[in-house]
Amino acid sequence: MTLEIKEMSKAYGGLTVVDRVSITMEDADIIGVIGPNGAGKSTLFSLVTGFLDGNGGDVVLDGKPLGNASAVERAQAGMVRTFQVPREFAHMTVRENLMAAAPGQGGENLITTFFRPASVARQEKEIAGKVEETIRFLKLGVVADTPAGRLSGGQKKLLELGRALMTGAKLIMLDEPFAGVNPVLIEELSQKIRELNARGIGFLIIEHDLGALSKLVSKLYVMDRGKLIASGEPAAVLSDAAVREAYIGGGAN
Amino acid sequence: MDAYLIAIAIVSGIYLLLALGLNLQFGLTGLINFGHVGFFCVGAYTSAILSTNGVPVAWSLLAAALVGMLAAWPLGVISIRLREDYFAIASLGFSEIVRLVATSEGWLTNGVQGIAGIPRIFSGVTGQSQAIAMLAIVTVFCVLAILAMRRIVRSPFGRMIEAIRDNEEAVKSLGKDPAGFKMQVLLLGSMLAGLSGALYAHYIGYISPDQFIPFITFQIWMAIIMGGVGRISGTVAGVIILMVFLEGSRFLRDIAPFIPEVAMASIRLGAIGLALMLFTIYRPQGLMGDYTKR
Amino acid sequence: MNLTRRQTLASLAALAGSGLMPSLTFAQDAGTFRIGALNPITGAGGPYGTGMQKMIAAAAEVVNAAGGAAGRMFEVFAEDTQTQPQAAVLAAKKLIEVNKVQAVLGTWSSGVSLAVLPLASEANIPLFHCSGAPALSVAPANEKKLGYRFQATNDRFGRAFAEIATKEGFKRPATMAFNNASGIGNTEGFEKAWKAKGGEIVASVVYEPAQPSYRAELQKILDAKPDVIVMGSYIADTTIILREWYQTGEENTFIMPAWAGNPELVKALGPDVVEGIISVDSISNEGSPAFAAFDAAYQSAVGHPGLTNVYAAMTWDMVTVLALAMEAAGPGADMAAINAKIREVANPDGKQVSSFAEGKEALKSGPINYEGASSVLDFDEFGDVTPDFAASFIRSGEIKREYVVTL
Amino acid sequence: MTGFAELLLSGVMSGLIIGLAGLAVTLVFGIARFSNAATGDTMTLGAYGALLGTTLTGSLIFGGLVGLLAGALAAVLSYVLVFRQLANRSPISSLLASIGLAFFVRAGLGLAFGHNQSVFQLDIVRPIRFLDLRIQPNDLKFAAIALVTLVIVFIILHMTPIGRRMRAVADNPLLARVSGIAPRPVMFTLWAMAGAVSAIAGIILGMKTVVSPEMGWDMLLPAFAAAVLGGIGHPVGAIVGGLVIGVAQELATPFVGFTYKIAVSFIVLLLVLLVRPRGMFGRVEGVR
Repeated sequence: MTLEIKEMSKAYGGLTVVDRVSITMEDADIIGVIGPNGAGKSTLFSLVTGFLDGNGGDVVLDGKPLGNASAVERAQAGMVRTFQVPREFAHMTVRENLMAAAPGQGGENLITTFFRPASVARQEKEIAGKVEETIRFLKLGVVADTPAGRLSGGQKKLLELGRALMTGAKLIMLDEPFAGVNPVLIEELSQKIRELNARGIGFLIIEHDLGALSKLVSKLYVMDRGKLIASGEPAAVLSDAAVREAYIGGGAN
Repeated sequence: MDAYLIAIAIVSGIYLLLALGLNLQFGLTGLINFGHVGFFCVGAYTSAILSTNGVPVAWSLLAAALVGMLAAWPLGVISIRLREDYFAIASLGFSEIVRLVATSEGWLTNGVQGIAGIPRIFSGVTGQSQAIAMLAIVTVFCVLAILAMRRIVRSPFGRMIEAIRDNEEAVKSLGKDPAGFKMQVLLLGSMLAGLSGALYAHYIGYISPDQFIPFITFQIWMAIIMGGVGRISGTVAGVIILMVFLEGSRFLRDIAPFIPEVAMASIRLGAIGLALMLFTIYRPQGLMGDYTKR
Repeated sequence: MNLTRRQTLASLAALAGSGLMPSLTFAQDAGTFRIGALNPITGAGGPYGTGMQKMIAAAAEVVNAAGGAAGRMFEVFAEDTQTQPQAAVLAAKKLIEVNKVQAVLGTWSSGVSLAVLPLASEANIPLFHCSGAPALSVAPANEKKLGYRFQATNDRFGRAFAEIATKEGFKRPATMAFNNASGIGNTEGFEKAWKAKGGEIVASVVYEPAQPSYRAELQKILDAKPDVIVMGSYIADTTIILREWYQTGEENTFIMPAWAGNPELVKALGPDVVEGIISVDSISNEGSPAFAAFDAAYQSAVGHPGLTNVYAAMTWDMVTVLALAMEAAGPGADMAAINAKIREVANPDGKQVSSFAEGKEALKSGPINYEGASSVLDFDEFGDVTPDFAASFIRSGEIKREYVVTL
Repeated sequence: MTGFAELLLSGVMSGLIIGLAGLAVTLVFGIARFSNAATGDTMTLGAYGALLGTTLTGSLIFGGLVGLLAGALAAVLSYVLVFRQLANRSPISSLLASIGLAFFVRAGLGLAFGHNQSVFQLDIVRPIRFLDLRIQPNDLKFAAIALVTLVIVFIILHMTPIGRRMRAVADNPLLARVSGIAPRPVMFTLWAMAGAVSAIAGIILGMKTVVSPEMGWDMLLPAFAAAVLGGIGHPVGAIVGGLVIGVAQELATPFVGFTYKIAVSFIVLLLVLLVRPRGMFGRVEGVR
């Protein structure tokens, strides 16, 4: 799935938070977006995924401009995001979280719930099977029946990734997947992303942790104060003077 | 004493139907409906108008449930996508409009005079057995509604609405539109409210617009919040607490005659207010506990 | 700090228990007669309910002090209808089933009375009420003829308004009604009677309560240049409307029911604004000993003149009439016997009496006719009273009755 | 034509009261991020405070100040005792608690003052005639008070350090979400301001109408509508919103009749939410 972000912009009153940012992404690629706090990365994510209305710009997915498509429609088109602060369904178990993410469930309306219980049960069984696979893949078996609200930060990030996988997304956008995650798990998470990428799923990743990210991505974009200030191969970008200035001057962690 | 207890049980059942609908909407889905009494009103009037015009009560009950549900449709279309507290205000306004219509459209509702002489259910029997028959009918509806709720909670639909309650944005990010689910929940809850209203009309025998004030809605809110949101057992417990509380205060007067009745009424209102505050602050999960799955 | 479920349950159970305990300790005593005072303490009837309830208690004390009704002492159980039918139904069931009351007195608002009357009838006990709706007179509501109305019907009030408007020579009346059964009942009764006389209504408005201003409503009325505005209103809205009316500088007159045009209104607005208002009331026998007794009791219990609460005068009468009927029926009479005596002790052709003690004494020598504090109290076949009406004019801040209208 | 102008005038007066109530709603919403259903009963409290103050001192102005302080104090207390505890929870918790608070306050006032109406003893005078228009001297005073209130709120928000901090909290949703940690003086000032504004609305309403325990609750829906119409969190917007609703209610009466008049505020509210959810002046995000 190819993604083209064209001249995305967002302003609050006089303050431009995202200023004509353009990013292109090939099918099944892994791209990183970095930048100091307040650079507008998360806002850009929200714009691309339709969680915020922008002031100009467009997103083209597989050659089709998305225009005013809603967040739901964008997700249905195969582009699924995670959140910087994980948004697990806190009162539901990990298994239920994953079940809920499966697309096209016939049982998700009241008519079938009451009048076609047999077909619903059949589909539930199918979905449960896929959920087991996902749990195994993400090694979440120990906590499968724990309410998601009680998971650790890293486990929640894994769960969000799992939910995105359950939707059958072709392009997954991860918002700071490594933040607050211990180094061992970061390595494991990176490994999973590579494996998934090998199966044809593209990733667009926002990150602070340059070390882990630069090993993962094929291309890095750097944002500062709403603007793209650099892009290219990770190594080249990281040695760029403007980037170093933005990071050190911007007081990154 | 018996008849009084039966009366309380009937009213409790009527409240329970309301509370189950609200629990589905708020407890399970996170939809803040402050206009529940509006659909209760629609149901009461539908059944009262039909049955006083010769339609058999069985049909008028059915019609009340359907019309109650249909009345929720325009509210849903207009405001289901609004942020939660905006929907709350919109629904509150909606119930007030319903009351105004009942007040003003005299050709349909007999206006401020109200509708008197609404036939009882099972008009063939009288006295105590009439009350028992009424209680039986109300109980049957409550049991059916509880069974329906249990099925919903255990279904993929139930999973989805609980996901919406826990995090609506995350649901959207998975490509599922919360609005559709909320709409269904609104309609089903309103259907129960409509049915409840019809039972109320046939039980009390007389309805007028000023019986359908927002305070009724907030009593039900108090019930589900005290009992425990999102749990069916909590809803039942909450309604029992509400009734003990509303009716118990009458008896309090008998043991504490130094409290003037006029103060009692204010105390009742104040206690509902206090309970709402204290429970939201100190026991947000309600009496029956957290709805987290164990 | 979150309470555990056990803590919460325990404290609630304690509360609930303390509330329910006493219900198990009731016994019937042949020496007492239990009456239920079912009044609108809160809700729309709030301004009157407390006074009504206090007068039931006060009148019961008077009866008890005179040795009780046919030897039985009154015991009063008070409840609040909250001016809501549903709350009233439960309150009535509690009074009837738990407190075992043998009469329910003092419901107010037609909605409440319509809901309670069937319950009282089912239990074969009488309901004395102060509601105006015509439906309360007849079947199905009053099938067993146990409902007695101490208040003139809304319709009768309207007819009295029309008589007064004719007598005062008004040509261009307009009406304003509070949007409820009583408010509209008054103005509709007026319109019907006025049109029957060949008159014309220049404008009419029905308004919703609780608004910051009624100027638009007034505007519509005043644009028609009425010489009198007939009100079906209550005290709060009347206060606001009159203030705004005065501030428009118009000069027309008002005819309104006495529960709006009362001393409290004069106090709220001052004598200038209310000058010339015609306040219409079913006759409270202000000169009569019954009213004086009520007034004294009301003054001492509530601290306002008895005139400010016509319904309290009615509840006073309710207790007295009930006691007299019991006295007339003799010791140990059942409810049917007592019910049969109600008209006998209240209607004409008998020695006029104005208190329980007086009536009790007179009953020994022949029939009596209780002349109440609220009206002369003569019940027709439906249990309705048709009192005479007084037209009182407010002049220099004083409400003075000028003449009496007989329908 | 005169009739129209008079309707307009009466709409403006109602609108100012609705607008002030809306201002209190909008202030709380802008910073504490929830719809405060206790606003109406804070109004009632203010009116009773003023009534008590007037009776005790014999001066309307002093009485008004007492009412204002009562409203401010009650609001600050409600923050300390209730809403601060709920600052980190969802706005729904605060909304529910505010309904509880509203009932509690109303019950308390009913206990303290009874259910009979009370009135402010204002001089009732015949109107000033201006271009055939009848203008009430008292109305002019009320309008002046309302405008002065708005100006003071504006000055506090825009010209004082604490006001700037308040606006900073209001402007940044992220910061507002954690407003539990917002500096205490900011929240105290906010609640005192909201309480005082409610009280002023209540006092004016009480002076124009009558004072009873139920009076404030009935103003809640129009107040919410005004706040939403003006753009939630926008003080000037709330007043303008109130004016629009007040005027719309009066001018609509020839078409919808008087009984549906009070539905107008709700219809306006729905239309705004449908067509322009951010209100007349408000920011874009956050409604849907």
